[in-house]
Amino acid sequence: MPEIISQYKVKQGTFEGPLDILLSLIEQRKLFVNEISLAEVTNDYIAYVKSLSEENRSINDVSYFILVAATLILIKSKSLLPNLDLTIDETEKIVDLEKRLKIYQIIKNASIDIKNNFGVNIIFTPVDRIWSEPMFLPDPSITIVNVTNCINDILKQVPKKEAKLPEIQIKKIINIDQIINSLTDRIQNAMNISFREFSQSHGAGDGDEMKVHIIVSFLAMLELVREGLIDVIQTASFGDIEMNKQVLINNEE
Amino acid sequence: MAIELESKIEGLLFYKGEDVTIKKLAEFLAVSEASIEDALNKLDHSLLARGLVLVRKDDKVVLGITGELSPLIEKIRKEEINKELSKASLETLSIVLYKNGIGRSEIDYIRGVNSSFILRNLLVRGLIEKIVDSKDSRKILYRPTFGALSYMGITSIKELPNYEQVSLSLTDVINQNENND
Amino acid sequence: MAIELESKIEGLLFYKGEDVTIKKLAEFLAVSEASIEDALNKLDHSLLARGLVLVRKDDKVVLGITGELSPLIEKIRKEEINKELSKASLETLSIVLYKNGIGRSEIDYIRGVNSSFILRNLLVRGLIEKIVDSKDSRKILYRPTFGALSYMGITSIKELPNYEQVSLSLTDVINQNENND
Repeated sequence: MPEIISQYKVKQGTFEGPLDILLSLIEQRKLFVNEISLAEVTNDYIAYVKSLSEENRSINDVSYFILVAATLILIKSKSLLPNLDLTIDETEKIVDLEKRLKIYQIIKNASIDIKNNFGVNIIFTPVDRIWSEPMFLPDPSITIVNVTNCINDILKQVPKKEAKLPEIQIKKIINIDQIINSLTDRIQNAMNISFREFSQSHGAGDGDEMKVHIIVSFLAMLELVREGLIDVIQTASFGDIEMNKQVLINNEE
Repeated sequence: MAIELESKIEGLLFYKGEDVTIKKLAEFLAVSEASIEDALNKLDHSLLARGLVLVRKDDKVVLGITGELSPLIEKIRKEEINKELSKASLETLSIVLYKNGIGRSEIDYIRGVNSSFILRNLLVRGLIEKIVDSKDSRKILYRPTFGALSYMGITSIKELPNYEQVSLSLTDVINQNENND
Repeated sequence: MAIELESKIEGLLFYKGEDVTIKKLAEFLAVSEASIEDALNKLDHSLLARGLVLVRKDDKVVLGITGELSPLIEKIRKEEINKELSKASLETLSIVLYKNGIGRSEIDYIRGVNSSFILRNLLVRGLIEKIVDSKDSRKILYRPTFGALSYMGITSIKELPNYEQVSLSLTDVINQNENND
């Protein structure tokens, strides 16, 4: 079944986080928060995340969006491939995302009332009021040494500008487009390639990097599925996903 | 005729002009905390339809000017009042208001993003404050300040819009998952 | 239900904490002076047996604490005087010393918490004083008093260790905040 181009365009404006955009996609469709609605909005969500990484948005921010995307892809894969076995860990992640979204929805709705009441009828306290003339009341702790120590501690604790270097490193790892291109190349060269093999072939180093890598590969793969370039077949015996060049390319768009 | 306890409290809070703990009131007035609680209820009642209100939060009270006079006070105030709340601040403040005592990791979990920058912002604006978790002294919790209640024009957390309902549904959702485990 | 004029006066006088002329009250509340006089009588009456009293002198009024509470207030005042300076107060004083002429929001930003009450405490103790910003008359700035400096054994803030350098770093921090907005 070819994917229909979504009629639910992500509204302009920034979203506070992955749950914000996710909830907005579900609410646009007037759906309840559950696995079915989550599967339904997955493609739009991924399109949004893709547009995020194209923007000059902080990579730190984007990584939060990608983490949620990973769970969404699990949900989507489950709905596309009914015999897909999920690990306990994966199932928990799905339940957890649903729960978080429900909490977020409650807060989001409550926050509308907060916004409408905030600063409307302020109960003032007389903070600025001072009785009688000030009386000079020093304290033995006021010494040059103490004051100097104090100010040095304060300067140490003051928030620093975000360091730029680590961001660039992460950026290299999670450029979705790069991975899509590489995936397309790989498919053209080989008829069959296992997803696990693919995600490993990028030779990511430590565990965290690896995790992000798998997520991004998965994302990229799903994107290709949507564009009708490849088929995703679940082979039960290996518990892995095989990717084949789609025999019939029915849609050039 | 001896002056009533509630009038003494009124005078004391009037003098202080800032929040005072129930414990401190009991100490100053040499009565039990229970008597203070009792007198506070009377004071609260006697302030109805007056220019002043009693704001209560946790174990503290403060005397404030009724929200109906807000436009008047704003007019005579020298400093400007920042009523702006960004989307992120609003979201985070709402969580802290309805959960009244929540750690940063839980806030991050609910929002799905890192909240440290926003939390600092709310601290600076005096809308939330840090406290040490009574159950775990290593853990820092955030809760709303008197300032937050003031901005909302309410005299207690329970007066938050749909407080009961929102708290209940939050608890429901949170427990729901635990049953699934 | 509209709030009564006497309650408005009560709230206003509570906020001000200083004597206000009848004329000024009439102006603030956009009513005639006769109405104010009338409302003051009502307020006076409603304050009977309460903790507060209305004190009238010539054409001025002020809200005060009933004389019966004088011993209590004296006790609180003594305690306040003997109270040692908190860590937060010393921290705030250090900032005002090193950044002479700094606004409240800047102090709040540097400290990462709201400083309203701390500043009030330092003002009451005569350690800092308010000045009006020469660039913006709506803005209030804080600077250390001579008393504070001489207590530390210096005659000018420039005698503080690394004054120039620290002052510059503080300015940097403040500018960084403004750029973020």
